[in-house]
Amino acid sequence: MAKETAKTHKEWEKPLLELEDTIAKLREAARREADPVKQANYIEKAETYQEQCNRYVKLMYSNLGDWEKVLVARAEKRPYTLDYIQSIFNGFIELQGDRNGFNDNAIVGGPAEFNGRPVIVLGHQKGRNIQDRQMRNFGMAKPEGYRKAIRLFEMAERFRMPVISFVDTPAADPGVESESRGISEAIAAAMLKMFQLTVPTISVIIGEGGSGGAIGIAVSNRVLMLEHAVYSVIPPEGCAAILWRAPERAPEAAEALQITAKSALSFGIIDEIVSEPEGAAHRDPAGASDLIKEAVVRHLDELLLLSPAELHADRHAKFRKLGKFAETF
Amino acid sequence: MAKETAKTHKEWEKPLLELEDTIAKLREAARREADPVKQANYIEKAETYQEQCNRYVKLMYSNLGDWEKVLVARAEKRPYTLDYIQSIFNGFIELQGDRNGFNDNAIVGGPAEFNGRPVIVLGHQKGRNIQDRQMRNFGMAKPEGYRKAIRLFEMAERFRMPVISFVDTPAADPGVESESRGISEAIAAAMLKMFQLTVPTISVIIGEGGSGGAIGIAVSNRVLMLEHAVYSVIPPEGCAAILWRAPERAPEAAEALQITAKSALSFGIIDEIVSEPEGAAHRDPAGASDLIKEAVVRHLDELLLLSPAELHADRHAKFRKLGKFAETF
Amino acid sequence: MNPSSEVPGLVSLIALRSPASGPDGAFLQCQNCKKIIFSVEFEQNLRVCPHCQHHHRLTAQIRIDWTFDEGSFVEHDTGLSSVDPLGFPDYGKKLEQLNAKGENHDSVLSGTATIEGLKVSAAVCDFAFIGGSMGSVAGEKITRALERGIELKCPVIIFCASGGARMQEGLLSLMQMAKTTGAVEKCRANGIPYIAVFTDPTMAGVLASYASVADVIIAEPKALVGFAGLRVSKQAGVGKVPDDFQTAEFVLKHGMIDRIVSRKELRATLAGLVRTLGGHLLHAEAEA
Amino acid sequence: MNPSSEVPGLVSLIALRSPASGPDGAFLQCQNCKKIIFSVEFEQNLRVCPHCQHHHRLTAQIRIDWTFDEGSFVEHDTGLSSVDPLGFPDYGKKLEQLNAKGENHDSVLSGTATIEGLKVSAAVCDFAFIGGSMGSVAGEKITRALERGIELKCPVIIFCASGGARMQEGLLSLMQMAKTTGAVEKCRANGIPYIAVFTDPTMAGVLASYASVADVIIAEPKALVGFAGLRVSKQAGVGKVPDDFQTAEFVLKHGMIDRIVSRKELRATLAGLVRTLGGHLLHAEAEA
Ligand SMILES: [Zn+2]
Ligand SMILES: [Zn+2]
Repeated sequence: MAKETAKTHKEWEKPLLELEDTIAKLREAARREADPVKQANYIEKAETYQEQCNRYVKLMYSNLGDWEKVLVARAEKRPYTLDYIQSIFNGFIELQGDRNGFNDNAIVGGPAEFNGRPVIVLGHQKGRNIQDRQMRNFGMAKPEGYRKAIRLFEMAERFRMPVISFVDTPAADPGVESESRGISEAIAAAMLKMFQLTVPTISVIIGEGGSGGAIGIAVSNRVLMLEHAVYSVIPPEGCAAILWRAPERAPEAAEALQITAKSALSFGIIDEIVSEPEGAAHRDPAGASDLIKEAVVRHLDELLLLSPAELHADRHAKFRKLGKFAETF
Repeated sequence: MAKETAKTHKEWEKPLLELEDTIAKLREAARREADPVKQANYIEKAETYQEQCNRYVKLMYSNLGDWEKVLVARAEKRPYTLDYIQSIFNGFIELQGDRNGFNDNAIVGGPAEFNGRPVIVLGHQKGRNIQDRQMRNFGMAKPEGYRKAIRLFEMAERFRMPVISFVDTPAADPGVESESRGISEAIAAAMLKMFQLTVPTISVIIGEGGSGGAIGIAVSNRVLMLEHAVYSVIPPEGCAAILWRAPERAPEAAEALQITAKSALSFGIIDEIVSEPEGAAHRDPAGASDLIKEAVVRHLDELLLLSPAELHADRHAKFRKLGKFAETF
Repeated sequence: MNPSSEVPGLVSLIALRSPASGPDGAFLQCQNCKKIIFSVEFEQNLRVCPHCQHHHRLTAQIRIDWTFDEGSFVEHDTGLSSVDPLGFPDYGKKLEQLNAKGENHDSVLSGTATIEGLKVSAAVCDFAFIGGSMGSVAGEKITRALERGIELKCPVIIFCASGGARMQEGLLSLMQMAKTTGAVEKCRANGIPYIAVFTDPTMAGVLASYASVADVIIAEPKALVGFAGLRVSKQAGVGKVPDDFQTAEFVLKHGMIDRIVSRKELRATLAGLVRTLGGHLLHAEAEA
Repeated sequence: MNPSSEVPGLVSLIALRSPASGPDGAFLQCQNCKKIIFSVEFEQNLRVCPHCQHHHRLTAQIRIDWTFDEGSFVEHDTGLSSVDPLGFPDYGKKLEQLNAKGENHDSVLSGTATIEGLKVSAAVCDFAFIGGSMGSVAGEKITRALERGIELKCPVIIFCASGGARMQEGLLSLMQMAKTTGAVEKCRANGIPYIAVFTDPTMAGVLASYASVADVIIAEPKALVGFAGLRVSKQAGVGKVPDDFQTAEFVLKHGMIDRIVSRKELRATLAGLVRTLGGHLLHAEAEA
């Protein structure tokens, strides 16, 4: 099955895209057609195809395999952090810099209003076009990204603002520059800072939850995950390379690693799966935004009932209990 | 007077050094001389010169002019921070790095025992020989030096250790690299961190207290200053260059700026002048160490009677009141 | 080809730094691109050159007028004036001259105001007064402005414009770096947001103290921002000096400031920050 | 010219990573310089090559013997063992095999000990157990070791040696990064000093969590220290890879660790840190 071994979301969605293209052409033809009979014919055909298309979308997205989830989570058209900030928040003011000599564009953040309340919102940001993607380093943050996040966390603490983080990164940047400025320390220090906070914190895995790069800004009181997002300790390609010296066996590795929202929920690692609209977030960004907003509002309202000390203790307790092992006494 | 316009301490001390050289030669001649009469003659001469030399030392150092203080404070032979750490502290373990990608050798520090008590000690470090001087960047710290200091301050706070800092820098490093990594922020952040501390802090200006580079690690409950150290908002050369476009008029500028321990004390900027042995610290490093230790022990004992909150408030109050202005209502 | 040399009769070469902006209908010359600007347009454009977007320096008073709600600024600390504690060459004389000219607010104006209806404590440096240098009076006013934020439970906005410490007050001016930074620490401990705006120039002792430890730092485009004089930096540096060295753009790239904001968007940005970062203070006030 | 090829009969090419160091009188070959070492001398020299000073890897048990006061180490958390939560290919089998071999402490040994008479909580990674990888058991033991420091009011020493997270436990192993870092935060809040020693190798998920946020970080000479595999870093990097990339020397130069300490000075350095940074705990104890 070609579907099973597609390497990109675009490739995997190809039949659907072709069908949509045909529909668009039919509708265009109908629009230009003067003869009402021919026009009705075009429209009828378009509608038949549209029904078929809708059925396909439902079929394809209602039962995604693990590897397909990876493709969807990485989809070029999937809404990114700034899209959700735009649609869910008001008056966002981006703040920049690590105050140590560097600024990273793979993590963005700043104050904004959420549901009428000032919050700090931040997240990994991938790029849309080629230049943007390079400028954002494909959403792979360098140490200065995590240090910017730490600054924002400190600001949130100082001004009693809840923190909402969007997670969407293939991994932290693994280059020589990142190593030389301490990418490991930056990730660890960001996690440590998140543990220190006494304000409500909520993370939403919206696309790729890639390993240390993800957890670095995801140590929150509540961790939500979009239905088709993935969260993994290692990219499936890397896992396949290590296990079988065959990166092309990534789809198998994806299954072995259990990277879906459903398994993350079953292990108690996330608190809730946020449904996506039919055909996934990229086919209805506004719908996805509404669903995210509803879930975050609900969790935030719950957390706002807790005292600062309770919020701190709650977050510690949440992560303290994660892990599966046997113990004999 | 040649004395007045000397540009280095070596130049200024030249007559003394020549005399000492002569004495050394006479003593050596006496040691090698077989004829007891001639020998006695050599020894007698040496002793006469020695008395003369001692008189000179007393004379030269008992009434140093402002510019002479600058020369003495900058003297190549003057004990540096690591010399005092060696002589006054036990079991010093140097800790390094800013945990942000850089390490600076112009500021050194770490835990040690002082008078039987664990403390954090740190300070600017100049170099003795050419390579060492370059490695230490002539005691001019870069941002990473101040960020290392911040790490040490945080450690002191966490583990309830008093902080003792030695100040000895011409200035913070003003180069392109330092600007690009935020030397200004680093100095300001170090001062801010010192204000946050709730442990006793004592700074000792041992040589050059050069402007922002100095105050960055000198915001302490008690600020002591060696008798012949200097403390200034701008190097006299820089001041002369701005005022008169004549850096060579630095001696005049030194007087105008009032850079001596005596004036710092009169403005309430330092708490005590620590006397130096006759002929200044470099002629008796052990004696200088004893005098510093005695003063620091005394001030530390006083501070140890204060609670953490009192130490914090005391430091704020101390700096809050500095400044001279008129106010009408 | 300089238009001013072509039509000299039409051009009024008023120094753009002076508070007087010239009579209506007069022309001015941009300090950066040297092009001619109709002075009414220049004022309407907040003294930003319509040709090259150069942000010309503002006086403290104009800054206040264009930032805060109309008539909302109330000056405080007006009784403070500089003395000459060291008997420094020519300093006393200079202070007398400035006093005689009615320049009696020293290099900082401090007070309270509202911005989009939100209460703030504010301080504005005046570069025209001895290069905006920070002596005892400037340090005291900045410190009081920060403390006033704590007292009134409102955010603090400081517009920086300074060549650095005022060397004529010697070590006392160095101590203002510590004093003002201490006040910032008190703001932090009390949850008071503090926003700094770096205007041209923000240098040396001011940059290396209260300016750089603001919660949020905004700069005007092309503002000079640096620690050491360019000459000193060049002497010290082994490497090449970048073209944008010591500009707002340089420090933004190096993570030392949050944003560069054009003058016409500055007021709204400041109000947005005051509203969000200061939200907890309004909330606490409403509950009290 | 390799001496071992000259005198092959005399050379016992025992793998230096194995716990058995070979019979007395045997010869070994340095893994780094390939020179011949008399095995008794090798042991006396704490498995540091007398020719090139290469620090060969130690087992967790030998590390304990050579660091802490004789017989003072008491192992805790011995009942913990790994399960196969994902049914990951071959993982269950591998665990069974290791169990059968008596390798039942997983990749971390945790316990309490004294060093120069001073009480500490300790954990030591064992690279021999699935590359010292951190799964649920390792994460739990590190967490307990840190918590034990709080409970017993004593400093914590952790010897790191790990390739990273244990991917066979999927996301659960990623969560150990957060869990262990949370325990470090609790130590900080409680004034418990935590000292990490980076031994060869300290990588990836371990480096990017509890290892890097220690109060003091010491590394053994030449230890491999890095976030990503060298191949990945090289692919990602545009610039040149430095010769000392991902070594203890590299991270020291880049300010990420405090000191490189040779094995023979390690014990004294650790004791000195425990004595000074933990001084307030002894003081508090004496007062109680
Ligand atoms: Zn212009
Ligand atoms: Zn060797």
